[in-house]
Amino acid sequence: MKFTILVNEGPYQHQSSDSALQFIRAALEKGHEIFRVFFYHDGVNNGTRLAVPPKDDRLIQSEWSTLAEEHGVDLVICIAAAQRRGLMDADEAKRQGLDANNIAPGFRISGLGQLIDGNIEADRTIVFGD
Amino acid sequence: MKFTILVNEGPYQHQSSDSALQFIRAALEKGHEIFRVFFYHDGVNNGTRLAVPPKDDRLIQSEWSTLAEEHGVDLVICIAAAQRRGLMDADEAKRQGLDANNIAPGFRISGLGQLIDGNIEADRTIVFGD
Amino acid sequence: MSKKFMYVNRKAPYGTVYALESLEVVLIAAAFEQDVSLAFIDDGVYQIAKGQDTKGIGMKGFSATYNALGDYDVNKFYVERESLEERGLTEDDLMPIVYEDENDDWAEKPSVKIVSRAEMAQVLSEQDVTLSF
Amino acid sequence: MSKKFMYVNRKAPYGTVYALESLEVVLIAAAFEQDVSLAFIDDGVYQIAKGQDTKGIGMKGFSATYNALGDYDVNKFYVERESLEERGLTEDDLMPIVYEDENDDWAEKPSVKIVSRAEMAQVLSEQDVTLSF
Amino acid sequence: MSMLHIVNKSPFERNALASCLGHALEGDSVLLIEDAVVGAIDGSNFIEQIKTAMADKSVYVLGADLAARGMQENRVAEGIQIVDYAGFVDLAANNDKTQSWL
Amino acid sequence: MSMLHIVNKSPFERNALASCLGHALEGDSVLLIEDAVVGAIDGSNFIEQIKTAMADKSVYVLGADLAARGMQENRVAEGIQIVDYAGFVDLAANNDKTQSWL
Repeated sequence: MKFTILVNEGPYQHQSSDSALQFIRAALEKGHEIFRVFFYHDGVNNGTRLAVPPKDDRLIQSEWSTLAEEHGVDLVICIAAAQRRGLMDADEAKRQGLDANNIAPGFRISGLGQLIDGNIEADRTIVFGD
Repeated sequence: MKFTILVNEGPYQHQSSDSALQFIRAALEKGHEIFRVFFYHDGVNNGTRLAVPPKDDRLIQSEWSTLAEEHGVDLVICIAAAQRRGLMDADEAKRQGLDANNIAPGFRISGLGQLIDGNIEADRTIVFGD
Repeated sequence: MSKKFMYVNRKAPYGTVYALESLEVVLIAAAFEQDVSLAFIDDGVYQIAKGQDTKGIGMKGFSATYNALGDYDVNKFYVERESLEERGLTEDDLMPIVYEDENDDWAEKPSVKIVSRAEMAQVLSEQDVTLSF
Repeated sequence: MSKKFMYVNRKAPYGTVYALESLEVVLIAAAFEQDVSLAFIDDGVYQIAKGQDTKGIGMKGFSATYNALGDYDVNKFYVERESLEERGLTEDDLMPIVYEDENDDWAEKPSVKIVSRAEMAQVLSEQDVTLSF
Repeated sequence: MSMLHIVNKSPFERNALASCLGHALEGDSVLLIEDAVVGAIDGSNFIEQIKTAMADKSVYVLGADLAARGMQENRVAEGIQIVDYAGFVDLAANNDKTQSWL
Repeated sequence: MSMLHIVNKSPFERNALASCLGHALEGDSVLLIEDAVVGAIDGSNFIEQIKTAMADKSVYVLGADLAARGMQENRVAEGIQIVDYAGFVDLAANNDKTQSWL
């Protein structure tokens, strides 16, 4: 079965990122397909590569990158939500005249159409948020 | 009267940044002193310079920088909360071996002691959050 | 492939960004030519309250956008009667959101349908994709 | 200058980061030699529930830290009786948090004091700085 | 030694205002801001709790947040005082301390 | 055409679970995750509403979230089924659709 996952909150502040990661790993283990993970609202903050949490804690942002690398999961950050909150890839930073970018490996920035497309293509959409 | 302000949520997602800004401007207008604004939890995300919201919307992060520039308000971001969430200044980024930083002008990154110190020095502490 | 999309709005506007960013999704969904409905439950009814004036809080108001949704064939606004009543509100407190019915000589019709909680439960159960923010 | 600091905890742990990051503030406040109290109201009582096991959710547990606070002279844990009762909990569900009383030959004493809602209101009113997250 | 209690959540969505009213003391002030302003509307299910509290406490609501949510000032229950941000600052200064019920 | 309702907020803090139970239909399933697991504890003020719902709906609770909050499985009210993340996935797959009550 194909799942699209929507993540509406940033890492650490709410458990939603952790719950989504656990759900996705369990789904992959059972042989399901994760069609797409879409990050909206503060969820875009999952995609930063500048996080350095305490050594004895999990690094949520890296866990997403690992998921993309090992399972080819499509991690899409909403561009409008990202612009409000300061999550940038190299192209978008350049286009906006900014001097830095902060996106983590495995994430891509795109439009809300990618969410709707994911909802249409997947058998189920599961929403994690506050 | 001296106020210390604590902001616990990031910009846009919750109204807390907007409310805090309105409170601070009204307090300054009345001749009160803002001893410090401390950003904790997702509040640290107020301090990014990479945000580019729609042209017809407010740019909350810049409003903070303006406040620091025009009124000398001390804007302090909690280092531990910032590390979890990927908010970095040049020094801290270098120390952590990161290739970029994203802090906005007027903010500084420091420890939680700055919050307690602010609570002790100010006549009132006002908390804005979720 | 067309699916029935339901956007469930249960939170007041402006205190959080969910109402605004939910609306941005609805606008995009409409462009995908899906069957789109909106549910206003609990404090969500405040999203379509009339007379919203955001000057004082320094934020951009976006309530006019709900009225523009009719042009994108988004004209099913289900509002829960019990949610209004619990808050001391009536239908008169809501914006008069309308659309032009292309199957009825472009007659102007109301987009808002007030339903009971039981009817809302039924509407929610008939969707393919339910998004909540 | 010493002030009376109260940390009000009203949310369950792990669903949000507030409990953990609140604890980090308490540890720092203790180093400033202020008079520090903690209030556990509403779902906040779950922060000091015993037997917390976070392996299954992949998060770091931090409940042991509450027990270490006694070493920093943080030993006033006010827990609201009504909040426990509403949740089907009793004092037996809480961790046995203790401190050593330097004024009583280092005798081990309980840090947790169960108070009524009325008593809690009184305690809250006696503080100089009240922080809630 | 009066306290200003600040509540920013709708009493229909969260227990913050109920918890606040359960702990505020005689002579205290309660200010409703952000989404909490919907608790001030007359005829709502929650208004009796606020009226009870007003027997010995003062209740305020931030006008700018009311207007944003489409509520005219005449919708506010009698006895609740409407303030602007300057009034919010005064309340914070004139009470001895503050507590935000987050 | 059954629905899986997912609730992640404590029923003592927010109205999400109450609103969910007011809209779930016969044959639906309700899964409590994250802070919502505290609603499954026997003897709590909220448990009667859940027991009423169980007359014609199934209620589940995520075991990992229970354990994190210090609650042993024997504290869960009778009739509520404890699942792990794999069980969460099965519930999502075996119901026709899902709704998160955020």
